[in-house]
Amino acid sequence: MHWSKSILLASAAMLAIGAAAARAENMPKHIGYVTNYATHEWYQNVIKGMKAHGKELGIDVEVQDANLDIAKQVAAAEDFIAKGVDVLIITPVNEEGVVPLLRQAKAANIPVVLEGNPVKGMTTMVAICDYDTGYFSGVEAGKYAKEKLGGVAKVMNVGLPLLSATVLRSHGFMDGLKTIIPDAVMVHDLDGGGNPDRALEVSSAALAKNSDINIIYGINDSSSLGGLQAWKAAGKSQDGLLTVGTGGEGLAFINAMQNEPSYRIEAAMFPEKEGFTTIDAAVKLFNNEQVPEHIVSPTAPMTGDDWKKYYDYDGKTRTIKWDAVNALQPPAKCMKTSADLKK
Amino acid sequence: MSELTHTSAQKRFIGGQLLGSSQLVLGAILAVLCIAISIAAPQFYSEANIIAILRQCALVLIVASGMTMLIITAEVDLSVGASLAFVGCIGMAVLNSTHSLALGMLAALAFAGGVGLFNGLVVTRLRVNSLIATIGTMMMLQGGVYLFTREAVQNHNQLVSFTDLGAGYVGAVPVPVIIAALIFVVAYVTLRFTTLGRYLYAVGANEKAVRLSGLRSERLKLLAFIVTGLCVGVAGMILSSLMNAGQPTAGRGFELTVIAAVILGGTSLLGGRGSLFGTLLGVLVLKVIDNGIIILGWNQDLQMVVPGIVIILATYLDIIRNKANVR
Amino acid sequence: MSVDFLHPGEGAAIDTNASALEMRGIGKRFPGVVALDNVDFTLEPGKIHALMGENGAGKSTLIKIMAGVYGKDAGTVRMRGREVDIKSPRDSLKEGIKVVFQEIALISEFTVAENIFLEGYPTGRTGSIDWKKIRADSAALFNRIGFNVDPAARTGSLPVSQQQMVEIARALAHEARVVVMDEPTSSLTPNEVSLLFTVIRRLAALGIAVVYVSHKLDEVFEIADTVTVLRDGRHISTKPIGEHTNDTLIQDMIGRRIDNLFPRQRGAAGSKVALSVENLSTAKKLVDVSFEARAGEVLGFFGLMGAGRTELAKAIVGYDPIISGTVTVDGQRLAPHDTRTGVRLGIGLLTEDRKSEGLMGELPVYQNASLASLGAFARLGFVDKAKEHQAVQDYVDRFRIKTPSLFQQIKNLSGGNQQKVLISRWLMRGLKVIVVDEPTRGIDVGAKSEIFALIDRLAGEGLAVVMMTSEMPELLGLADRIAVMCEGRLTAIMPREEATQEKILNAAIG
Amino acid sequence: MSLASTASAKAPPSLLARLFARQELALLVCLILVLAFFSVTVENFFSVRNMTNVLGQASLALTAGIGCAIVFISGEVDISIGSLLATIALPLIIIMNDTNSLLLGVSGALLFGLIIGVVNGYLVAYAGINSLIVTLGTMFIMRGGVYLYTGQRAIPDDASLDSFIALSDGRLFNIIPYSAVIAIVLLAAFGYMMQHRPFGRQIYAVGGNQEVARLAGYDVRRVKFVCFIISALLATVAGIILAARVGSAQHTAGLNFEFQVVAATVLGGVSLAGGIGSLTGMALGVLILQFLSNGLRGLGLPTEWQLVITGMIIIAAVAFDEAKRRRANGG
Repeated sequence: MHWSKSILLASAAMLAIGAAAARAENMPKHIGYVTNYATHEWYQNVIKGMKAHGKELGIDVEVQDANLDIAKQVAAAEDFIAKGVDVLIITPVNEEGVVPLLRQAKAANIPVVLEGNPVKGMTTMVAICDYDTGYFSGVEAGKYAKEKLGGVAKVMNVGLPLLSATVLRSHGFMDGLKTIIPDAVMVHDLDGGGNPDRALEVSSAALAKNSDINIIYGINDSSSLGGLQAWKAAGKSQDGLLTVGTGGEGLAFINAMQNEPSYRIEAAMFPEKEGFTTIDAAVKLFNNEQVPEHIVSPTAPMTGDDWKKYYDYDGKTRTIKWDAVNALQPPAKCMKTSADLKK
Repeated sequence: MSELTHTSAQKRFIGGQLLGSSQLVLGAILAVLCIAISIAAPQFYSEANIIAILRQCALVLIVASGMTMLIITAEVDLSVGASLAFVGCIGMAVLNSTHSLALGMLAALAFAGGVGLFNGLVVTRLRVNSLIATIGTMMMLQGGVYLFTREAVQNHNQLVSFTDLGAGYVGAVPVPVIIAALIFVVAYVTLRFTTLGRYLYAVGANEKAVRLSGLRSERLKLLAFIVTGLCVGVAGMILSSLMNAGQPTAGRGFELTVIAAVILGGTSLLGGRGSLFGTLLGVLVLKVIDNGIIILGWNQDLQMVVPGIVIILATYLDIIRNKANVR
Repeated sequence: MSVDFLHPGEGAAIDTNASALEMRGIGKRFPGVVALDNVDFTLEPGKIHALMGENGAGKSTLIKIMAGVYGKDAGTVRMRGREVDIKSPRDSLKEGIKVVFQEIALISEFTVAENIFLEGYPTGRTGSIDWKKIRADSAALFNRIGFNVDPAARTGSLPVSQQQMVEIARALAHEARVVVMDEPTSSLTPNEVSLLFTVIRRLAALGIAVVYVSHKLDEVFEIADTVTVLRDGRHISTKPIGEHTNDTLIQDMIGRRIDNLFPRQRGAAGSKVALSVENLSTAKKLVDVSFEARAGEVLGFFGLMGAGRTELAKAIVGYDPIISGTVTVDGQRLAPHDTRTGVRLGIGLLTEDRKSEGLMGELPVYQNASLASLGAFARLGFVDKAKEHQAVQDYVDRFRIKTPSLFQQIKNLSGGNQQKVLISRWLMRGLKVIVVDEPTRGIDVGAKSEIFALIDRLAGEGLAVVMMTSEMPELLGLADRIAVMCEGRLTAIMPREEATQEKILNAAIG
Repeated sequence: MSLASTASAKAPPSLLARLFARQELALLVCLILVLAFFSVTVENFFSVRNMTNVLGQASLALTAGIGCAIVFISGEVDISIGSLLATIALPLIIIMNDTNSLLLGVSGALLFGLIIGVVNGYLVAYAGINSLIVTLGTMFIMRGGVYLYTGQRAIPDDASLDSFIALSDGRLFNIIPYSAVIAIVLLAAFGYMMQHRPFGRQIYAVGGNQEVARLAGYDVRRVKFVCFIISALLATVAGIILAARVGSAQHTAGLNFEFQVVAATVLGGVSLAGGIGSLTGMALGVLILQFLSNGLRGLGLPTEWQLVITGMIIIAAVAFDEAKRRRANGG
């Protein structure tokens, strides 16, 4: 519970700015959120952001967990619709799978905000720009490679083809990297399953096949760390290696940036902020206000000790610095979206 | 079949039976795989790759050693994957707060052994079918680990000895491989040469006969569950060392890999029949396939398809071979 | 339904000129053995034909070929002159051959009525099962054969003897031309046996050909018209029963004369009490059982099916829980429901159910033999295999156990040799009291005498032998004293010299 | 001793005692307790909408559970049903997208399901491979195959046929979801088959005692073969319902579904040993777990508690059942 306390304190400062504007509106009483899988740190921090902001605005935010099971997601959302929540927030387990839910919510006259992934027929979605996130960390990686790695960039992508969002990150990273180092190559394109042990296993095999790489890119922290652990387990030195992580969803990356010499770049996606923004969007929808189809939540590449700008870390918990995060200006539109992938 | 019973001239089931049966098929499959992959991709035979394969095998082999004993007693444990994740988190947490690898290791072993004990008690005392009982435990552990920690437990102390557990080397050989080899040898010797091993086979072959002979069959099964648990404890610590953190999400599907390897090695799910050498071959075949698919640059989704085919095929070939032997 | 056999003349017309079943030159091989070699077997309608032979003589193979369980390798089968090809039990049933196997072939979860109609459910117009008809017809069937059982009862809840009768009743529920009964009386009470014989005679009167397989000579002399004897897979003789005597039959079966089935070598029993059982009761069966057994004696327990012999055997060795009473071995009390202290104190059970409680079928002979005494061959937990194999080899030699090697899987040995291995298991351990439960079940005549000799030797070596049996000759031939049980109680205990068949049966009926 | 048995000499047990001896009644009591508990603790739990919602959600496990129970009763297991759910959604959605015909799509899915059932059934019944191994193998093969084919992407239902949407959103008399109606009809039909058709009894006999069944003239291999086909076809129906509920062919559909169904089936008193249990019991098992998870969601318990509680209940229920059985057998 120390978490919500610290968020509360941090948000208290925001009250004057954010809440004053919001109070003028009608507040929904009850918001239901069906998350993708609540056991992941990313979603835990999204939920924390939502709950903190909800409490501030006097909204009861109830959370259900699909636990990566689309059938369970549909069931949980049906429960919410039956209960008659004012607004429904969904992080789709899968983009195509929640189309029927939008239909059902519409029939029950309940507005829906999507978090993370777009769905055909949606009203609005709060999400980061995955491609952009990858792209700007790619640019930073390019700069680093030019300066420290002799301008060579041979990448092992510990990816996750399962989700379009994660595919976009990998694409973005390579494109951003190539703006600085045009002849950067992706040596390995792996399916690390998004979890650390699988990432470790496939990376080990790939490194055994060809260890001539100097950049490890992971679509989330588990993937980049899995890749890095494989590198270490193969008995290799981290000199001349760059590891780039994505997400910054928990403590793992802070630990890595402090202890792993090669772990220099992290694309932070600020889950707390995403949760915060989602609640705002829900309130707007409840009041029938116009909202853009894609509300972008900011991301930022962090190099070296940059993370200290955004987070306090006391060795046990991290605390978001709202001022710094709120100061980030998200783009109005993403450079590329999943729609571009399908072409 | 009563007419069959007095056939004095029946078959040459000589002592080499243990090596002879399903392992032959499996050895052949392994050889064909290795040769085929190395022809297609010479890097397969590089020292680095062989070491990588062995390290991948280590975790599975450690748990499969215990699981082989358990399946020989005609029980099974599906909770090992969920337990693996939980153990890593607990070991890491204790290590963090005590700064002692020994205490962390001890906590991990105690917890994993406790899970084995629980499974064993539910199966032997409450007489719940082990497949169902361990599905139940699996769910409880999957939930329980998130009650314990919602985030990966980070390695705060960065003890060298702990890092070496997963990533260290002795000479050219990775530490996990040495640990796996030790556990394998101990388990092999136990099953092959000790009274305990003989009793484990006996319990699987006929539990009532074992009880009538004045042995405590429940204790033997309980022991097999605990040993399996302890193996998970060791594997869990190695995994968290490799991951440099206790990961609550680790171990998904691990139980199926382990059981698949044991079955592939010719250990009968009905109990009383099987060998650790077969399990070793089973682990090697599965991991060579996994590795080969990456080395060859094939679609990684084949990593599910090919083992599925191999498991069915190997079992089928074994059945055919047995039939041919009887004729 | 041909349950109308009580009213001859209403049955299907049968061509009495042709044989009901004619098997010619039947051959069957199994790996390493010729089970049947050029066997002829002919059944005439309306006759009761006994089929005899030791275990392994080929009786069961022949029956199983009739039943379609095995295919034959050579020969022809004709039914009423027409050649038939029986490839599966289904074909056999279609031809009207009903086989009642020795092992109960009923689905224990089904009701009695459903089991009666297992081979073909009566269905209504829509093809659904006509349960009403099943219940009514089975009740009618039971009524007519004087069999008093609730057709709606769950089969598994019935005692074995009743299940056996259900099994026999089932053979009558459908049109049959040939009925084969494989040792049908092995678990029946005398009354049930005489009822069964009445039923069999009525079947024959109806023109059905009956095959009666049995080890029991007196039964065969009572019921059969003709006897065929097989030995080692070969046809030995087919004669009208009138031409046989006990001796000629045995001689045909085993090819030699057995002078004395029960050779007594041992001296008189000692006076030292080895086993003392006091006021033993269990939840399900035993009521207040007390007795003593002395070192060097064979104490025989007789009782009808369900009298509680097996329950007693399992309770005194600590296998089954008890609710009261004590068991003392050699002056030391046994912990109840704990085989471990039992074996330590020196009491062990040779089970009646070898397959499910004795043998480890997949494992080799030597591992089966040394199971109870493995600790004696171990140093620091490691098995000294050379020592173990030597010890087992000694027993294999001493007991003349026929096995190709110590490494043979025990499931491939004959019943008699399996039993010898299991006896070795206990002797290697070294016991003071051995409880043997139906020691010759499923063992052929030749091997039986060897088992008897072994039991005699055990007592001679000073063990107290507690023998549970339902075989009167075995009891009278082997025991020093005879105890009789009825419905869980001990109803009589007498010295052999005072015992007569009549006295024993009276006590057994209670 | 006369032939009058000790069993039949007693008066037949009273109707009530007989009912209580039945597994189903104990389960029904259990279900009622679950319903009563959550009616008190969870707002809106007992509303018509929520009850019928749960029925709709349960339709998947109910439908697939029929097949699972039938395979169990025949003495085998089928753990490939989860992967099958994902596999058959591919032909369903692809054909519907191409032809705009629900009938063709469903036929394609059923054909696929039939082929999978034939493969599973053949390998178990005719090739003689342990069914756990076979279906573990086909489980891997199908899941991997779906990933390979789709490149790990869901395929959307672009046809959006009204009839297909009705499978997800439509309700009979505006109350009961069609998916639940389908499950109930199948349950009734197969329940009738298992109790009143000769083939159903053959399945029980084969699972109860394979050797006896063979001697009674049954083609044991064919019976098992057909059971696997039934299981695959029913899982196909469940897969079609799931595809409608999620409006797409999901490559991850049915992950761990087999565990849910196996747990519910065993909870419903269907024994893994074969020959024991009923579809009614299975259905009650499914409903208990579904209402439990709906109620726990209503209580706002996080996933981890739901998992822990479900796991404990499965173990406790099976242990209780086992204890009851042992007491009945006096052992």
